[in-house]
Amino acid sequence: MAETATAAPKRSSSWRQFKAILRKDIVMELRTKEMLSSMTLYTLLTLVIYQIALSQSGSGFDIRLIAAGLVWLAFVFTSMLGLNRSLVHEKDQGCLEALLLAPVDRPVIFFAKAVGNLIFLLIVEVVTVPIFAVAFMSGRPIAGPFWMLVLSAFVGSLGIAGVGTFLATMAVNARGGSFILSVLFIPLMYPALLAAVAGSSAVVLGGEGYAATFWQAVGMGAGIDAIMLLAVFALYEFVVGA
Amino acid sequence: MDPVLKEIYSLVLPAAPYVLAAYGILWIGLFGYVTVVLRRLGKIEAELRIVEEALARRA
Amino acid sequence: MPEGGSSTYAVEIEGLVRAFGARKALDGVSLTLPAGAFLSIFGPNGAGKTTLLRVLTTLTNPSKGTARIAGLDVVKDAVELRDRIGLISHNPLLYPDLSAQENLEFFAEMYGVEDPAARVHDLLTAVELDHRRLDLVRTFSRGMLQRLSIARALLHRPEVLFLDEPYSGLDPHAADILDSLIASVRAEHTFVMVSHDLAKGLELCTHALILAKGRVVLFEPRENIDPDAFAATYRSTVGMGVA
Amino acid sequence: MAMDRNRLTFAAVVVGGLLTTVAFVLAFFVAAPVLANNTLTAGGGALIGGKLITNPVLFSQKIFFFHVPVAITSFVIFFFTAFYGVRFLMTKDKRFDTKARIATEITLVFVALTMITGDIWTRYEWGTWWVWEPRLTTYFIMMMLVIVYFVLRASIEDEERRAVYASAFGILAFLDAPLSFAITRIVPSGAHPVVLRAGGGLDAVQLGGFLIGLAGMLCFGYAIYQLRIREETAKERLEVLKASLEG
Repeated sequence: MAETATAAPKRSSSWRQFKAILRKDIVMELRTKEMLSSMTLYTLLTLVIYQIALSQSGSGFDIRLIAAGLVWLAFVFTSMLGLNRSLVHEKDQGCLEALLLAPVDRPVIFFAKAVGNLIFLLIVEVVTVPIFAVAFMSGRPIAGPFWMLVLSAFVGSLGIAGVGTFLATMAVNARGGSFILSVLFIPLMYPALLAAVAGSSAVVLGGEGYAATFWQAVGMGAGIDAIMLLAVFALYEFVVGA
Repeated sequence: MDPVLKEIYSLVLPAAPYVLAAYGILWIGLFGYVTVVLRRLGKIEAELRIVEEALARRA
Repeated sequence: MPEGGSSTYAVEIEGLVRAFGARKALDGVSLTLPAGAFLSIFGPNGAGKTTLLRVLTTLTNPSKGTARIAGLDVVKDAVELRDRIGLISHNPLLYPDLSAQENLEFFAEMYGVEDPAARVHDLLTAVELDHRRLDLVRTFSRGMLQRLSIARALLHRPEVLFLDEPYSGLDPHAADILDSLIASVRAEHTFVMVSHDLAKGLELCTHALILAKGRVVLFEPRENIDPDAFAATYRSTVGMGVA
Repeated sequence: MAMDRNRLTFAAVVVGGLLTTVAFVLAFFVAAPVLANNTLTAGGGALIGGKLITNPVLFSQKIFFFHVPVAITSFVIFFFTAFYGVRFLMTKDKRFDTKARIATEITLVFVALTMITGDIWTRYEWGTWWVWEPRLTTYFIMMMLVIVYFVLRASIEDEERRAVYASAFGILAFLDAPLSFAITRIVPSGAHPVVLRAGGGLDAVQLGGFLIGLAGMLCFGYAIYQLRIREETAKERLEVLKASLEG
């Protein structure tokens, strides 16, 4: 065995491979702007839908009650669009196969794709939240500190990116890819999304003991992320090779 | 009617149809499913015997 | 593992079975191929050619039996083995939105190629794509894609090259270029090619294999093969579907 | 071996039928239709059938004797979806995938029965067909996961890939169900009232009836599972034989 190791060409380290895949995804995205532009546009359209939905609610309606939920809803639908695309272009000319042929540990592929998706998702969130605030929250400030909002957004997005990357890997090989992705994604992400909305909502609404509710929700969300990410991490090797 | 008895039975009578309906649906559902499975099973096993006989004749 | 990576056999397959439920894609394939040989695999659709190739390239695990490539087991030593093999498929396996150079640099990084810039440059020159290296792969013709995909497969200097119907979809000119490219690297690698093209496959090979229903129908060195008899055997298997 | 399995299935049907009948008799004719911690507002009590009843009679509570066993059985069978999913991924043996698929199918039957019986009770007790109450919400999510399992299967062509994906999803779904349960309990879900009436306080007969009902329902679950396995095995064998007849 030792003889083999010395005779073999020097293998690339996992860290280098991780960076290479991530860099490749970012370069391709910056070049085509396929995901970012379609995701941002989709979010904006969702906001238009919200306007329609809320158009009869009257001036007395306090949007803050449902603001966090609305924003998360926009993220969920947008992220599915992006997740699907990120795997579709791996599949395009059999590139996923080429990746699997390379001496790379499967979890490295998973982490690189998931981190890439997380980055794109966060960018879309950074674009969406101010627009939502300007369009719907006119003059009503959020109750808690801003960093709390950022934290809950991050915890939620982490779960979406991780589980979503896993499910997109399956959906890309299924008939009706994006439909399958959303159908798998929403029930599976229910607990994580509920935690994310509860956390963000607590910050937006404030009120007595909101910090306790926030930490409880964010703690739950982080716990769920940990369990689900561990599970998809363990299962990824089977799914990506099938 | 005695007020005590009235209170006792007030919670029985309106609930009865709902509870009985639930119970009935449960049993119909379970037995229906088992019956369907048994019938399908019978059909497949009959077909299996035919094919096995055909194979035996050929061999 | 006494012979390590320097086995005299490039491919050793012993009782290989690949099954799911009652359906067997490979049903007890055994053969050995010396290093430096060129194996052509023929067989009707559903004969198990693709499955065999997937098992040998570590993309699928066998259900039973063993396969060793360059002395490395396809299951136990999969990760090391991937360093020693390359695949040229009818699918280019390239990213359309990256340039030719970026594609090769990316895969060089994945394989940990030493001095990647020089290696990529050499290969691009060898496949005559140096002048197009900054163009997106999306804009390439079928023949250019195939040349670039050969460069990608050769990046890490694999010992065994697998070819999955490399000629399908190529026009005669592109096929000629592919021929000369294969000829130019022929001496350095062992080749395993899946093909539908009987004449081409026989012309290139040192060994020929016919698969049908996941079993070996014929495995002979080229010099023992009479082309007409071979063609007849091949035709007799056509129409034999999966077991 | 196969004979033993068939006899066991038959026994499970008989025992299941017997136990659920006993549970039915206990629930409707023996067990007191009362809960210990509820008292009459009118005070005192009344003699009914020679017994002094001092608590309000809750007939709707009878649902507890069959609704809850069905629900628990659905969870128990769902466990086997994940269990056989893991077994399949470890061995890649098609039989385990078949077992996981059948377990999920029977989970769906029991989930549907739980939903229907529960809903009828909800309609009476809470006056509405549906409330987004934690337990209902969670169970709804579980039902969605079970349905989606089959949607996923139906959308994949390649047999082995279908089995791998379904196993992976089955495992994730089984992990997810308790998470949903925990989250709806811990994170307060808005302003709707807590509607659950009368909690615990079961006496020995009530508890006994419930446990017997549960045992009976589990026997049924097992029997149905074995019947379906037998059907699938026969179907697969039939296909193989037919292929060998034609080939």
